[in-house]
Amino acid sequence: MVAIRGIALSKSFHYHQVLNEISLEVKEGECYALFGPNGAGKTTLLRIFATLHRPSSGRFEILGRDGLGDRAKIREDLFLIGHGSYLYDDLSVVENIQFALGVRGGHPTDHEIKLALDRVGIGAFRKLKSRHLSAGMKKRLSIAKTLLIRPKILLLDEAYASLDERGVVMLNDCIREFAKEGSAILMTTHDRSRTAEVAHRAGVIQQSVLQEITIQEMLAADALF
Amino acid sequence: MHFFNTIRWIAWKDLLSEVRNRENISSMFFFALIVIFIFSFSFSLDPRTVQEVMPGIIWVAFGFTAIIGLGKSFLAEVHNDCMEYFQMLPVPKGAIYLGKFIGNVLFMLIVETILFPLFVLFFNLDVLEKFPQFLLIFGVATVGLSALGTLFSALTVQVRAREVMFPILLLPMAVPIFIGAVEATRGVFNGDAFALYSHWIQLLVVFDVIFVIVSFWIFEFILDF
Amino acid sequence: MILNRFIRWLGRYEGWFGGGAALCIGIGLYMGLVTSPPDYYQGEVVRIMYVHVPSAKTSLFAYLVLFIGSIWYLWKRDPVIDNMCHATAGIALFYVGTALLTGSIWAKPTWNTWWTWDPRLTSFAILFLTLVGYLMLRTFLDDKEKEATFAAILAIIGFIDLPIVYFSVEWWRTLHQPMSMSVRGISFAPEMLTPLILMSIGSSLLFSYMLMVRTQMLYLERLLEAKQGRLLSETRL
Amino acid sequence: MKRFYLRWGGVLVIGVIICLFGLARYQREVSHIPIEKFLDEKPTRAVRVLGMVVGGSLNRGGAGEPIQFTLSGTGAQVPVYYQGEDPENLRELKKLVIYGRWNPEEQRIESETILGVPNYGFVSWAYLVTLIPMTLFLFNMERKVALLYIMIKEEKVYQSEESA
Repeated sequence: MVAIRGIALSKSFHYHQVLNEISLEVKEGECYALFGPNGAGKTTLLRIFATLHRPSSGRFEILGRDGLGDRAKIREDLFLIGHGSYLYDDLSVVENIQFALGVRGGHPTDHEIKLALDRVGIGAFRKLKSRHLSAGMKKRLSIAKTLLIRPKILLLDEAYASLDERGVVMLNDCIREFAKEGSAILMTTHDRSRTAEVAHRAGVIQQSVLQEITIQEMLAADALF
Repeated sequence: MHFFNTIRWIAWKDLLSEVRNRENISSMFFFALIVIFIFSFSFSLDPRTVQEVMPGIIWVAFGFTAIIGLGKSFLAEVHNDCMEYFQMLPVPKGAIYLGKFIGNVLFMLIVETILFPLFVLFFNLDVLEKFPQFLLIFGVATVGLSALGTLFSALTVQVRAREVMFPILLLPMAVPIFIGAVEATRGVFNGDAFALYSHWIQLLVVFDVIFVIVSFWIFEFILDF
Repeated sequence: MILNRFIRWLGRYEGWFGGGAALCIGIGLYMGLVTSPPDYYQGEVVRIMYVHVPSAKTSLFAYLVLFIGSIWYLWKRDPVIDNMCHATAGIALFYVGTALLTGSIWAKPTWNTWWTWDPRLTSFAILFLTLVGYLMLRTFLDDKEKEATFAAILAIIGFIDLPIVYFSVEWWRTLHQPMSMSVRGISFAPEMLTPLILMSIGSSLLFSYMLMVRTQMLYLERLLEAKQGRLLSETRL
Repeated sequence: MKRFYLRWGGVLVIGVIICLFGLARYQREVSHIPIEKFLDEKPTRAVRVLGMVVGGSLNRGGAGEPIQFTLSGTGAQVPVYYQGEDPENLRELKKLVIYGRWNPEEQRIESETILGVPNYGFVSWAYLVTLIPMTLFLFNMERKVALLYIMIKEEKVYQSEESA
């Protein structure tokens, strides 16, 4: 079943066009990697799927639901790991997780939180206020939230940015697990060899047009982007 | 029941952060204290004048307090892109408004309860038996100020010159609150019967109801542009 | 360059509005200044009414347009409607300023003061401040969509606030000093009514004309920005 | 741009003409002279004279009878003989404008119309602060629109060397 379907999506920021009629389909249990030069509109596309932007024209569906009319419903199923860490400086790591899930209506037990934090490797910093966390640790914290929410749609913007080697392995591990459980994953990245380990399909956005390529082509192409 | 849960979590988060760093309340408190000092130097305070200008002084001090406190109330949300997280929440956005609003009303009331005895002390006011009336007036006026202030804080916090914009937007619109609160306070100071100033309290209540409802409804658009 | 159909439409009809406004205002001015009689009590000063009343009415109308346009924008999210709201706010500010200034000039010989906290004056002053805040908010935001949405929200809140301000100031005034300086009903002789109506129509037409020109201006500004902005998005990196 | 300047030149010319007409009308129908100047010149045609009714000098006859009073300026006085309807604003110690002609035999002004002191100062200010900014506002907008059309036409869409 198709999890994410974008049909002729265009986006202009007040007459300034960023995306031009982009169509995209990601099935359940599939990981789709988006490549492209800086400023090509990868993040914009991701943010449209995350319901952070409205497309100027075209429409999209998440799990068969209309992306504009049914926003409240589709938001239950998706999660974005983007540039923002969504943390509060004065709350500890555990409190931040409790809050982030609580406002969504989730009730994780302390044990579940501990397991998730241990898995992403920041279990030792449970009580630390989040203002002292480094960028990589914040990213790991976001991954921990994802592990607790288990969204059906996972959107990863600059998936491997600021993660160390172990972090990348751990993230790829998580992505494989989500895909096995039937989640759809859409990610943007620049690290082709890392992506090839998990991605099923890939596409390149260039000059506001999306072009699908195979994993082999992606690895073989030199200086494409 | 996600709705009430979200309200509760957001208010809890605000209170917890405030307990941890005490930034908001202490800056509000000391600012208002300085305002009191300046006023006591700038008026010749014989008992008759005090009676005349006291309601105005109290509400100018509280108004500045509101500007300092409410203006910063959404700063923490913008800091790590938490506004985006709120936008992606699968709950009505009005819940987020109400959560922030409750937190703000509490902060304002706490500061006002600390400040009011200081007014009594510095200006030798005689208020003991009129305490319930004051409580009522402070309550309704604070609700109105916070209703508008929370909304405008969410608007201006993403603006470049936010320290300037917040009072510029808030104060003209809050004119009915100031008129109503000052007149009702004057009535209490003069020892008038409740019926003589009750219409001002009615005005404040009407204002509160209108703007809590309107803000609750319109907050959807602030977070979902 | 492909221009929007909307702009073409404006270009075709805006001349009618401008011409009509010029005609109405010209005749109205002539009648108001020359043929209409001076008021029995206020003398020649009553002639200020012919510019004051139309600008006050038009500014309220402009604010209504802004309110409706803001709701329309929140509903449809069309950038041209946002341009229209932005244009309306600027023109409304201009009309409110004119109404305040002429009102003040009228108040000096009539009430012997430049300013009084009359409910009408006060709510106009609040309206003025709200519009200034609106335009400032727009200049201080970088994201165009945010700018449009936030401005629309502010306009809606301000519109709802205005009657409350009016009534609260009225209550406040009646409490503090009785309305001794209230506007005495001017009995309209037909010779006074005709120029007043002409000026009102002319002022509304002028508003429409200004709105068209200004909307066009803002639209073209954005268009130019976009055309320059394509430098970035179409360059290979 | 040429059409634009032609149009606004026309507006400017019309504005100047209207101003001149207004000024001419003001001179003809509204302007008045003080008493001293009037006594120096003693013009034979009817003019408007500004002065104050001297206290105690007002002598109303019976109904239909002419009214006599003295008009004073700074350091000069002149008797006035008025025939016509009794105006309400004719009171002692009040500033008035008398429209009449000099009668050299009787050494007095003979008048048939009495006017209030015209108060055009405020009116003209109100009209100026309305019309001049309005014109400037509109001029500025239209100029900008005209300029923008030209700029948009001239702005080339960028093409890199490589892709061209």
